[in-house]
Amino acid sequence: MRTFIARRLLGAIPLVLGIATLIFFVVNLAPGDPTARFLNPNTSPEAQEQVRVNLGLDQPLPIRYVRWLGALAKGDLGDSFSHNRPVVDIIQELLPNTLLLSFSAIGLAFILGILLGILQAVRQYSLLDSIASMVGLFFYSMPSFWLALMMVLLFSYGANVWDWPIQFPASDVQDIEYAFFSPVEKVQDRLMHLTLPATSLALVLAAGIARFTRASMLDVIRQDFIRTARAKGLSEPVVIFRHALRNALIPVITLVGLYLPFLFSGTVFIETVFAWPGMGKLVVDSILERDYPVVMGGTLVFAVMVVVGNLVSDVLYAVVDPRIRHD
Amino acid sequence: MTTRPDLLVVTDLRTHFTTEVGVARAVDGVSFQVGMGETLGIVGESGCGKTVTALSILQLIPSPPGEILKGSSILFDGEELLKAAPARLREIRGNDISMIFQEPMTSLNPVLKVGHQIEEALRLHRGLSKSEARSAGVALLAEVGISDPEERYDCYPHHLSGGMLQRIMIAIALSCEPRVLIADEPTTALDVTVQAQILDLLAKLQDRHGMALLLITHDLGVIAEVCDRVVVMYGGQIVETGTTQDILTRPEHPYTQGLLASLPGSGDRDVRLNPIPGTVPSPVNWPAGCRFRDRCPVAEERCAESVPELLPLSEETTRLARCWRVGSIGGPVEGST
Amino acid sequence: MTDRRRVILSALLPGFPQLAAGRWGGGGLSLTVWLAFVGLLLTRWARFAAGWGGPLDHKIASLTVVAGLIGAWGWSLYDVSNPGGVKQSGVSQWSLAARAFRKNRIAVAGVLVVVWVYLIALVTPLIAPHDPAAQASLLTARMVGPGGEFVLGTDDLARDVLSRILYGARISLSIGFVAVGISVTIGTLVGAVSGYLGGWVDTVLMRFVDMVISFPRLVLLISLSALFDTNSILMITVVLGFTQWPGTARVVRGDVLSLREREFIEASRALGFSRRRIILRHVIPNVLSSVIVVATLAIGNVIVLEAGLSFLGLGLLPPTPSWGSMVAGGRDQLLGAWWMSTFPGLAIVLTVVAFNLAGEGLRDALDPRLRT
Amino acid sequence: MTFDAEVASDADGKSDVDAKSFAGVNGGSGADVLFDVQELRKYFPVPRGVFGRSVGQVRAVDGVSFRLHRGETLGLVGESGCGKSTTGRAILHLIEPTSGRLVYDRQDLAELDRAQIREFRRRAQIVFQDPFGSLNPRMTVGGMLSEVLKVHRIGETGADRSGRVQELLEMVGLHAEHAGRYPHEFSGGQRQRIGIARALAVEPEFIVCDEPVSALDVSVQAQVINLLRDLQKDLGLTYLFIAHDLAVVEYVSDRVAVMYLGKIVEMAEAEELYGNPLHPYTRALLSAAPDRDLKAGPRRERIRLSGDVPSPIRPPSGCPFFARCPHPGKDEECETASPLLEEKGPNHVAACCKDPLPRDGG
Repeated sequence: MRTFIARRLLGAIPLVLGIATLIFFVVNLAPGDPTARFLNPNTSPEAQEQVRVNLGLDQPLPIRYVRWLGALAKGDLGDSFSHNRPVVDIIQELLPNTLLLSFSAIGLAFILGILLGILQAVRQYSLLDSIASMVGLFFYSMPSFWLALMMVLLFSYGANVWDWPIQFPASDVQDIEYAFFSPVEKVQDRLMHLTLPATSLALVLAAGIARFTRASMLDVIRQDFIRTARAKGLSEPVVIFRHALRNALIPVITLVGLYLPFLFSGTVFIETVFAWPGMGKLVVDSILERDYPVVMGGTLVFAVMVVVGNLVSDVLYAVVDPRIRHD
Repeated sequence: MTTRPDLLVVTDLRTHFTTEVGVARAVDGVSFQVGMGETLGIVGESGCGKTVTALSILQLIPSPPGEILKGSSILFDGEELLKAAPARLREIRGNDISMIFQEPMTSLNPVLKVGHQIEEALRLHRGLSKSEARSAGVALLAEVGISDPEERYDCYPHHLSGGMLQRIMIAIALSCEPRVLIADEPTTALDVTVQAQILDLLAKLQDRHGMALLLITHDLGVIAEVCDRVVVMYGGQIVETGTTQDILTRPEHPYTQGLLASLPGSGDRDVRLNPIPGTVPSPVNWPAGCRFRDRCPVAEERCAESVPELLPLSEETTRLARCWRVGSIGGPVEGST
Repeated sequence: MTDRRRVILSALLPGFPQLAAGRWGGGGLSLTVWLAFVGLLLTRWARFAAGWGGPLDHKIASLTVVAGLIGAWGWSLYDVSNPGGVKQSGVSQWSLAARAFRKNRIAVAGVLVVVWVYLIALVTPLIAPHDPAAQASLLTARMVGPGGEFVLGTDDLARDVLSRILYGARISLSIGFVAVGISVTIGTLVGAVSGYLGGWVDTVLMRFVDMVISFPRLVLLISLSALFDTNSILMITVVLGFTQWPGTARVVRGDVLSLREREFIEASRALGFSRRRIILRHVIPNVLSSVIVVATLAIGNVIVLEAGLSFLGLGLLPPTPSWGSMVAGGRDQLLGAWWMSTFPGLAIVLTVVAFNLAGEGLRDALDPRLRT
Repeated sequence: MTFDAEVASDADGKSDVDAKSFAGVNGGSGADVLFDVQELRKYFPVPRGVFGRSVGQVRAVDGVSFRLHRGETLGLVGESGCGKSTTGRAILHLIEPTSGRLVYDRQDLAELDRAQIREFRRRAQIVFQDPFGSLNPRMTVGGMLSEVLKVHRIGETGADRSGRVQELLEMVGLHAEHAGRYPHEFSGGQRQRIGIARALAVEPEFIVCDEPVSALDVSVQAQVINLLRDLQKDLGLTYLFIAHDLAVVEYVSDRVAVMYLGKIVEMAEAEELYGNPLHPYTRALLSAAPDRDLKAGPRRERIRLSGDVPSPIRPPSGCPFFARCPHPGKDEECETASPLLEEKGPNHVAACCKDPLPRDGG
C-alpha cells in the first residue's frame, strides 16, 4: 500500500510540473499588457520601462520561466502586481474560505447523492425513482450560478418579503458584527452564511452523483455474487448493504477525483454570486486586472488541489477494492 | 433401482419472462422428483430452460421480468415453496437447499474475504458465534480439499484460482449440511483436470452427507460420470427421462438420439458426425405442437398439431419420453444412431 | 382508416396519421411544425415576405419556414404511401438503435424539444415580438413585470426579455454546435490515433489529456478568454472547442482499446487489410455511437459553460443578448425584477435538459451491451 | 502420411539440436511440408512499477516446434493458459513472436516484405472462437465478404464479386439472401459459418482454427465440425486445429500435440496418442475427460491431478509438470532439468525424463 501511494505521488510530480508550465505559458504568451493599468498615456517611455523592470517583465520568457519555477520550488509565488503583497499571503488568507465551501459542498453532495442513488436503485421503476430521476436531471442540467441566484431569490430575499421563519444571508462568510458574537452565535452565524452557497454548489453535484450511484448499484445487483448471497438465505438488507453497496460505491469513489475540477469551477461562480472572499473570486478578479502572479498562483493552487484530490480518490479506491492493492 | 422417498417434487413448473419482443416461455411445464441421496441430472443445450428451472426452485429468478406462473408447484419435503413466506424461504435457502453456480470467478463477492462469505450462512442459519463459525469454516475448507485452509480463509477471491473458488463455493453450499444441493453447470468454466477434481469432490461429499444432488449441465460426459437419473430438456420442456444408463445407451426421443449422435465418439474418425440440423427456436415463439418438430428427422404430420405428455416407455414409470412414436408404437423409436 | 383517407389526411395534417398510429416522434414533430409554421405564415405574413429581401438571418428564417413546411408535408406523404417501410436487407445496428430509441418516450421528447429550440432559433426574426436591442420608454417600460405587452417583462434598460431570450437561443445553440463540432473532431482523432497506435504516442497524448483534465475547466477558460481579449462569438466558440476535446479523446481511446482486442479487428489484420482501412472502416464506425452520445451531452455542457463565462463578464458582453449575460444583468435587480434572471436561466435549463435527455436516450439505445 | 526418421535413432537426444531433430521426426522433410515452426517463443511483458516498466514476462509460448504437412490436420490441445491460442496467432504473425523461425512453404516469414506478407495472408487464414466478437457488428455479411475480395482484388467487377459472395455463403451452408443481413441476425452456429466463409474468401490453403466450436452447443458443434471436414476434403486445406475438447480434437486431427505451460509435451498421430499416451500429463488429461461411453464397461482407474497449473510468469526451472506429476519415478533430475521432446515410440515424441509406466488395464 505504501509503495502504491509512493508510486502515485511520484507520478503526480511530472503532472504538476506540466500544469505549472502550461499555466505559465498560457498566461504569459497571451496578448494584453499587465503594465497598462499602472500607467497613463502620458507616462514617459523611461518610466514605462522602469515599471517593466520592477515587475520583472524585461527579461526574456525562458528566463522568467526558469526564475518562476525556481521561486516556486521554494514556495514563493512572487508578488501581486495590484495588491503589492506576496501572492502566498493572499492565498493563505483566502484558501481556508474556499476549502470550507468546497468541502462542505462535496460532503453534502456525496451524502445526498449516494443516499438518493441507492434509494432509486432499490426501488427501481417506482414512482419515486422516476420523479427523482427527472428532478435530478433538472438540477444536473442547471448552471450553478443561476441556481445560486434562485436560492438567494427564494431563501434570502423572498424569505424576507414573505416573512419566513428562517432567512439566510445572501453574501459574505460572516456577519459584520461577527466579532461581538458569543461562540455559539459565531458557529450559528458561520453555518447560516455557509448554507446557501454550499447547497447551491452541492445540489448540482449531488444530482450527478445520484445518477451515477443508481446506475452503478443496478449494475452490481445484476451480478452473480448477489445471486449467491440470496441463495445463502441472507435477508435483503444484508444483501443490499453488505454485498451490493460496497461494490457499487467503488466506482463512485472515482467521482471524487472527476468532480473536483467541476467543483472548483463551481466555487468561482458561487463565490462571485455570494461575494464569498475565496480563491475563485480572487482568480477572476486578478484576470480582469491582469495581475499575472496571482492568476498563476491561484490557478496552480486549484490544479494542485485537483491532483491531490485525484490521488486521494485513487488511494481510497485501493483501500475499498482489494483487487487494486499492490502489496 | 431402489425407491427413495422424494425430497424435492417439482410439478408443472412454468417460468416465463416478459421481453421486448414478447413473453419468453423459458420453462414451460416441467415436472420431476429428486429422492434423498439421489443424483438427478438435467441436461440440454443453451436456451432449453435448465438453468431457469434450477433458479426457480429457490425463486432466484429476477422478477420482473421473470415470473413463476400460478399452478406451478415445488414441494420440498412436503412443503410448498412457492407459497412459503419470504422469511421461511430465506430459512430454507442455503440451509436446506443450497446452490452452486457456473462461474466461480464472479459468484463470490470480490470485496469480501472468502472466510467471511463462508461464515455468513453458518452464523445466519446455525447461529454460531464468530469464532465458532471461523473454526467450522476452516474445517469446511479442509473438507473440500483446500490446502492451508487457515491461510486461504483470509484471502480475497481474486487471489485464488477458478478451481479453488469452486471448492469454496461448494464449502459455502455445504456449510449448513443441506438436504438438497443444486449445482448449475458447476464445472463448465473449469479445465478438464480441475473438472475431474470437482466432480470427484461432489460425489465424495454426497456419499458422506447423503444429500440429494440436482446437477445441471450441457455435458453428457459429466452426466455419465455422476448421475443416477437424467432429465433431458428441450424448448423449456422435458423430452425424456430415465436412468443414466438407459438414456445414454438406449435413447428414445429423437432429440436425445440426435444429441448423442452429435458427439464425436471415441475411435471411428471416418464416420461423419450426425448432427441435429437447424437451431433451437426462440422461447418467445416455440413452434406449435412438438417443439423439436422442425429439426426432427422422423417428424410426422400429427407432430405439427399436438405433442403428447411424457409417455411411459414400459411399466417402469421412471422411463418417459415426449414423442408420439413412443406412445403409438409402444416401443423404442428406430435408432438413428 | 383506408389508405386513401390516410393520404388525404396526411396532405392536410402532415404527421397526424403517424401520430394516431402511436409514432409520436416523427408524427408529433411534423404535425407541430406544420401547425406552427402555417400559423406563423398567417399571423406574420408581412415579415415572412419581407424576409427574402432582408438581412441574412431574416432570409434564413423565411427559408426555414418554407423548408419546414415542405419537409413535414413531404415526409408525411412519403411515409403514408410507403407503409411499413418494407426492406429486404438486414436490420443494421443503427436501425436497431433507432427502434430502441423510439420506444424511449422521454428521450424522444428531448429530441423534439431540441429540434424545436433549433427551429425557434432559426425563425426568431419572424416571431420575436420586439427588437432585442430596442429600448422602450425608460420611464414607462423599465422593469415591467411579466404579462401584458411584454410577455416575460422588460429589463432595466426597458428591453423585452422574451425577444432577448429568443435571440439568445441562436447564440447559445450555434456556439454549442460549433464548439462541440470542433472538440469532437479533435477528440475523436486524438483518441483513435492514441488508442490504436499505443506506445509512446499514446503515453504523450494521454499525459497531456490528464493535464488538461486536471485543470478546473472554468479557470482555464477564464484565463484563456480573458487573456485573449475575446468577447466575440467566434473566439469564445474556438476557445470552448479547443478546451473541450480531452474528454472525448479519453472516451474514444477507451473504446478503441477494447475494440483493438476484438476478434473482428484481428480478423481484418489476418486478412491483410491496411491499417488505414482498419481504422476508417472498422474502428471508427464502431466508436461513432459513443461519439454521438458524447457530442450530444457535450452540447448542453458547452451551453452552460458559455453562459457561465458571459455571466462572469468574460464572455459575450452586454449588448449581445446572451443567456449568461442576461442572468448576470438581472443579478443586481433580483429584488426588483426577479424575471430578468429567472427566465433566461430557465431557457438554459430547458435546453440543457433536452440535450441531456436526448443524449441519455441515445446512450441507452446505442449501448451494444443491451443487445446481442 | 509419411514420416521420415532421419534423426530418430540419434542416441544423443538431449543436445541443442534436439529441437530440430524432433521436428525431423514429426514432419517429413520435402515437398509436403507446408509450415515449419522452429523454437517459437512469445513472451508478454508484465507492466508494473513506477513508470509502467516491465518487471517480468509471461512465457505464453516457450519453445514450440512442429511441422505441418499439406492437407493434414494437426490438433493442438491443452488447458486454458497453456499457450495454444498464442501459438496459433504467433505463427500467423498476428502477434509478433519473441523469437523463433517460421518457414511457410520454404519462405522465412521474417524475411518477407509487405507485398509478400499480403500474399501470405491470402494463403494462411484463421477462424476464431467467439462467434459474437469475430464479426464487425456494423457490416452486412455480404459487405464483409466483398470487402475481402476487393482488398485482395479477387473478381474484376462488382457482379463477379457478388457472385463469389453467394458461392462462399452456399459453400458454408448459408443462403445467398443472407448477404444483406447483419451479424446479430444470425445464431452462434451461423456466425461461425460466416467466419469460415470470410477466411475462405481469399482461397487459403492453410487455416488456423482457434477453438472454432467450443462456444457452440453440441448439436451445432457437430454441424460446424462436419463443415470443416468437408471443406478440407473439397479444397485440400491444411488445419491447425486448436481446442481444449479432447474428443473433438481426436475426431478431427491426423496428428495431435499436447501443450502444457507454453511447451509441447507430447506429439503423435491421433490414434497413437489417444491409445498410448506416454507423457504423464497427457495420461492425466485423457483420464480426466469424462467418459460418456457407458457401453464400454467398467470405468478405468482415473489419474487425478492435484493443484493448479503454475504461473507462466515464473515457470519452474525443470520439468514444467514436476509439481503435479503423478509419476512415481520422478526425482531431482525432473525438478532441475528441463526435458526435451524425444522419440519414445514410432513417430511419437514426448518430453519426459522418465520411462513411461505401463498402462494398467488400458
